Amino acid sequence: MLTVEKLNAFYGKKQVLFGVDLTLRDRSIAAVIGPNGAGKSTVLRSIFGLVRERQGRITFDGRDVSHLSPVHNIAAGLAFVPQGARVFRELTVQENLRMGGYTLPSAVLAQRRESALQAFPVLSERRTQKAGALSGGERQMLAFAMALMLRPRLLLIDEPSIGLAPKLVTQIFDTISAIREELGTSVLIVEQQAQQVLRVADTVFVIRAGELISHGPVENYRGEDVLRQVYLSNRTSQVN
Amino acid sequence: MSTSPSSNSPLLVLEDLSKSFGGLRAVHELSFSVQAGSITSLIGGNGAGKTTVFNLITGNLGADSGHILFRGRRIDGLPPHKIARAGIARSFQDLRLFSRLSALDNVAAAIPQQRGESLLASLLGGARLKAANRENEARARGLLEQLTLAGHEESLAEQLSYGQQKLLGLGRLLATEGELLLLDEPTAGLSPGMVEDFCGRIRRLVDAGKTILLIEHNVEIVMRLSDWVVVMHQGEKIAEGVPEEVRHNVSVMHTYLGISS
Amino acid sequence: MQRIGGLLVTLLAAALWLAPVGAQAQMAKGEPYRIGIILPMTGTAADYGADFNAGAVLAEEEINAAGGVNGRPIKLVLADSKASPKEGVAEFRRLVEVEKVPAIISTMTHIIVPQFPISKETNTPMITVGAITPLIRTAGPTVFSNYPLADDEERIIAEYAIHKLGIKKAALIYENSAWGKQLGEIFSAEFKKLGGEILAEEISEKGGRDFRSQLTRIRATNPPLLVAYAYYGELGLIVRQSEELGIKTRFMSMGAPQNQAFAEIAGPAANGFISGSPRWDENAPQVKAFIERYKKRYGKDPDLYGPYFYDAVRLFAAAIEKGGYSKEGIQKGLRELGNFPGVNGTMNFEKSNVALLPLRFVQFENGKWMPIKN
Amino acid sequence: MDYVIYIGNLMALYATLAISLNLLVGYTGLISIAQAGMYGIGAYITALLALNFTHDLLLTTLLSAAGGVAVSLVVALPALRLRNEYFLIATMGFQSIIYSLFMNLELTGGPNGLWGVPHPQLFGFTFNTSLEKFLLAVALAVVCYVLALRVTRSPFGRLLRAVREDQTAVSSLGKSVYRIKFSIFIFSAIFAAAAGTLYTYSITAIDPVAFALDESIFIITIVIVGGTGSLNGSVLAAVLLILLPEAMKFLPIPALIAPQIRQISYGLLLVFFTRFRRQGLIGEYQDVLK
Amino acid sequence: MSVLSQFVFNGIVAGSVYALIALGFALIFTASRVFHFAHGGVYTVSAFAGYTVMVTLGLGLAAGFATAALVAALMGVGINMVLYEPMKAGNVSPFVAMISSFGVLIILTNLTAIVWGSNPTVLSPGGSATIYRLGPIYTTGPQLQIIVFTVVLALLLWVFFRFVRLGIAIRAMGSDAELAEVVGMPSRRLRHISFIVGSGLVGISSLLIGLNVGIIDFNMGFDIMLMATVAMIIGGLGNVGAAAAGGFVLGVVQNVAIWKIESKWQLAISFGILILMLLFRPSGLFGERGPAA
Repeated sequence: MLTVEKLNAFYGKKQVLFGVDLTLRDRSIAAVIGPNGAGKSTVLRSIFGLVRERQGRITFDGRDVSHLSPVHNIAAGLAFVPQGARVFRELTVQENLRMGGYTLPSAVLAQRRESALQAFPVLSERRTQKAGALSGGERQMLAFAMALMLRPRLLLIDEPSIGLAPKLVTQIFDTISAIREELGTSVLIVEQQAQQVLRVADTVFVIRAGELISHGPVENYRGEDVLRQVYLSNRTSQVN
Repeated sequence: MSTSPSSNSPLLVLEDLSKSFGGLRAVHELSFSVQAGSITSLIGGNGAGKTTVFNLITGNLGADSGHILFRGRRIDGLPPHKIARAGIARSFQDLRLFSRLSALDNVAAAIPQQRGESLLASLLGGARLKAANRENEARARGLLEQLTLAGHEESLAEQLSYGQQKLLGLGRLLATEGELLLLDEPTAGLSPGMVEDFCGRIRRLVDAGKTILLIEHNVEIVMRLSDWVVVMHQGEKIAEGVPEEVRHNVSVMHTYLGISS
Repeated sequence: MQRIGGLLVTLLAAALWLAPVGAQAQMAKGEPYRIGIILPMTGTAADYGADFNAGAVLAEEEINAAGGVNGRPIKLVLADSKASPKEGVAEFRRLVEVEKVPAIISTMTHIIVPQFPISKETNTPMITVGAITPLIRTAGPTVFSNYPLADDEERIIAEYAIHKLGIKKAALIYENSAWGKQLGEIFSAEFKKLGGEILAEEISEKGGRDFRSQLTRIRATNPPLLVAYAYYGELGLIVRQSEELGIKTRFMSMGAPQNQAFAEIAGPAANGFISGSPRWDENAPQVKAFIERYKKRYGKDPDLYGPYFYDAVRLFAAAIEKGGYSKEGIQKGLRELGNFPGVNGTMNFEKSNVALLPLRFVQFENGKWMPIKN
Repeated sequence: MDYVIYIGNLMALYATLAISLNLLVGYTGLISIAQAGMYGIGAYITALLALNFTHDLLLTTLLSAAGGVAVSLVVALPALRLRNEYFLIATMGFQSIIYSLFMNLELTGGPNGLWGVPHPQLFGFTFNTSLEKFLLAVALAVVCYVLALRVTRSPFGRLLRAVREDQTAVSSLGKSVYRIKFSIFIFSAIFAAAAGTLYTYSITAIDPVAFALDESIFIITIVIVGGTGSLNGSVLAAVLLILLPEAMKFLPIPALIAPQIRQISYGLLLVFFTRFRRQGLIGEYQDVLK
Repeated sequence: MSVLSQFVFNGIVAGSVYALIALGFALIFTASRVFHFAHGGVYTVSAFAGYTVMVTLGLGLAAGFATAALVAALMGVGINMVLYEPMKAGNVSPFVAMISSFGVLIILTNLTAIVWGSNPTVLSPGGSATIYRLGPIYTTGPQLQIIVFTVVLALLLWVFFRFVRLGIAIRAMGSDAELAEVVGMPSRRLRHISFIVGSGLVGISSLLIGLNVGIIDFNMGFDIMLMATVAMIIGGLGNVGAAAAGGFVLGVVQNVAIWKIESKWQLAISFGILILMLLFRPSGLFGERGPAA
């Protein structure tokens, strides 16, 4: 459903991505892994239109979305969960959910908000609290819930594990898995902690220094040695 | 855990350093030391607190508790420029070049103890000032040349390519004559060829008597360059040792790579 | 076709509107006599400028309509001091050197004082209007004032309060400007000299709109008399806000409130307000005629100083007629005018450079300033 | 002739004020709108000295400069802790407080200001014509320009621009950002105060209005129009912005609205240069703060 | 005691005026991060536009207020379109927009003087206000109206910012502009709306304040903007309710200080407070975030 061809991205003069290709099947979870600073987040941000200096072709459901801004990507069925459990800290949980569904008609919005609160009981308990007062895990849940308000067909998630305790990380990835099961949403997820994401992903893309260095079904990446190679050894290694 | 790589007294010592932001423990009871003439690397995932450690060392942040000793003298609590003058120079992840200054000025600005660096001296002028300026500029030119930036002296920093900007950042760092260099991701964003070039330069710096503390994501480089590696996770040190040791350390696999056996 | 017709009508109307200018030119021919006038036209004191200019322009128009001076028209050259001394000095020099005016009308104490040396240097006669600083008296032979200075005016007002009203205690509020401060301080000194006591002394900012805190301080002293020196806008608000704060007192000031806008702003609270100024006797025929003409031209009553600017232009015109169109001639002419019939009374510069007019006290009653019956 | 000389005198004074402010705004990235306050400090000290003690040019200038230094210390100590717009708003606060002091202290004559300042003397010579005073103002502007040029071309000047670009990086090089900012703040105040001295001598009577907030805004307008970071630009813009309203007086605009039209054109200049030509007439770069 | 209570009340009246101006100013700042000094110019022009319809044309109070609000809203959004939006797109520092805004203030002020003259214009004649006495405190109808209006408006804005999607969105945009883009908010349009609402409010306020004072004049936008800035800093930047509260605090402090200090120092006191706030509590009395460098 999503294909990315020859994606280059720049921050000012600095080229961050060098001809990255990705494909994602419907209702699948794909993981983009790789060491820090490899440009993983930039892949997501470029797809979503937050990085404006980008080249290459991105198609979603057969439609060219290469040059769309976030607003239009949302309309096309994408949603993005940024890094760092980013929520509107000065807004309450409920308000954040409302903002997540900013583009929806109010009746739908109210109904979706209720179901979001049901789906995330933690949030329901704290619906009138400021998001800034939530714990890191709760904020990450809220960020998911916000993105899901729009019932996107494709969810882009940027490093959900950052700053979270291991137990919470497990929970987060279970949630992602559940989202796919229940809502049929495809997920493209960027993660630095490989082990966890590999538990839920179907496909894996490995990025290093802005280049795609390997990709394949998740089974190929399950061994420790493979990962060690990916992360710790020189860049020419091929996995599949 | 193995012992330190050499028995000399360490150049830099961090003792039980802690720093929180609000409720977030960015650095927690962190201790390690950096031996003179070595390359020590600080690794860990995003948000592990590495850059915070740099900011604590350079005085850009004040520690909540703990001490930092440089050449056996406490430097925690000193303002950043005094720490820099004591001999600790740093580079920044986002370079922080003086964008609209020429390459030459970027490097020349960093030369320590210049005559004419104070308002009064610059007003008074004089032949000695001129001579000193000439000398400093010559030095800056020399550094630019070493960094293959000859011919770009008058270009504004913002006009250089990213790779050149990284080199310029290194030039500025070297001009400070600091003994301990803190490098924050020196190879990030560089082409493979340039990464090699940088590694070579870093090695040569040590040969020339500098000491280096490195934050680096490229583990391969870390393994190749470092004499000593400190691994951080969520503000705490979870392992340290020579590269091979760290590579096989279980808890590093566990937390840093997210591999839970 | 219709649109072109409309355009023609508009043009015709414009031509008719402009017609009086042509008519004037028929009466007064030749190179005009130029008189400089420096007013605060922009900035916080721009309301002064607008009123002052209105008075002066009326005189210009009337003189020219009546055939000018020696058959030649007069022309006012307006300059903006922005109420800033720096500009005032620049404009004075420009008027003298570039615009070649041999006479200048200027106002506001802090503007005119730095102009004195230039007036002296360039031997350019200036008439100051409404700038009440006693410094004018000693500013040299080129500086004239057709309005009494504060040391005279405020002394008489203080005397009036003590002797006529029999009030020995007063609160004082004055505009925080050179003008207001001098009026206030001279009144205060004279009032104390006569055995009076100042219960409270407050300032009001020019352009200020909320004087309640100052008035609340004044209210605490429960004064039988509140002497207020401010221009009519602020003065109206002071009276109005006094009433709103429940201050029951008698108000007194110089001539600033004798103005229609003041009456509107202050409202009935101004009843009993006593104003002393060298202002007209409304029953005098020439005064009635002037007010009529002014109202016809501007659709409102003249302010306090407008008639003095009107007179200043006429004084210069008369001086040109008498002494000739030169700096020396105009100075000489002014001194030799004898008893010049100003709107508000007879002016004479024979002995002093300040025209002394007697003060007249009026009281506000039901929307009008009425002579005080004694 | 005196009119032209006087206008020239103003140009020279404003060139001095603009150059000294440009060192803060354009070189160091400190957007101050307290320059008229510093200018006023010099003017008032001079007037008080000349009226009561001495009208020796050198002495009054030096003491005014000392006053400028003292006041700039009071302003700089707290204000330099703030950045960008907050520094700007703090200097606006100080500007207003200084104005309020001029307006309300007994010492400064309150709204009356101070009158009758005698002509300045130097080694027995009295400057009593407009031309002589104009030459003094030009001399000050030249000294200010030359010293400013020297400063900006020195290693210290390099540090000023480095501070503008990135303060954290400057301190990481072992240079005290605070010392750098502080020195230039004082330097700037000295020249503003000296301009105040000459202003007092040329106009002989001063009052608070001349040193109000709009005066500060006018000076920063000169800097912006000329180009932040360009000394020549400041001189050029001082000449043009003093000349423009004077020149407009010769245009056939109805007398009653001409003054407002001049104010409007000044506002339009501000908008034009901030919107379409941020480098100013001959400035070196677009934006003071990034 | 009676004097003090009157001072406090004076402060509340003055504070409600500051609050009214600060509300729109802060609303616009929240959405666009611009110190919109031209707000003072919009305030002035809209008051005169309202005056023209209400008094000169005699079309009544409602028409006057409607005109003032409309004129103000159009001017506000116009300034944003022509000036701030292109600057934002060009990544210009807020300082430049601030200076530009000063320029617009100068232009609007002098245009008003040309069109409506520089004399104070009487909006409500003296004696038209009913005077009330509440214990030791004297007040008038228009004063009570203005206080009630300010409180109601602050409450309405509170409701708007708490419960209306648009209001929450504007807060969200102020809190995190990039995240606002991520969830698909039309940022440009939201800023336009903020300018329309903030300016429209100042249009209404201008007539209300004019009716209370009695007169309006071309120069009234300058001082009020200085005070609104101080109010916003005292209250806390980027928070509309805090700015309004800051206005009240400023008004009360200014007036109560006069109880013991000579009134001529009122301005200096206000700016002294400004500087103390910037130094020691940059996040304001009621704000959450400060001007962290």
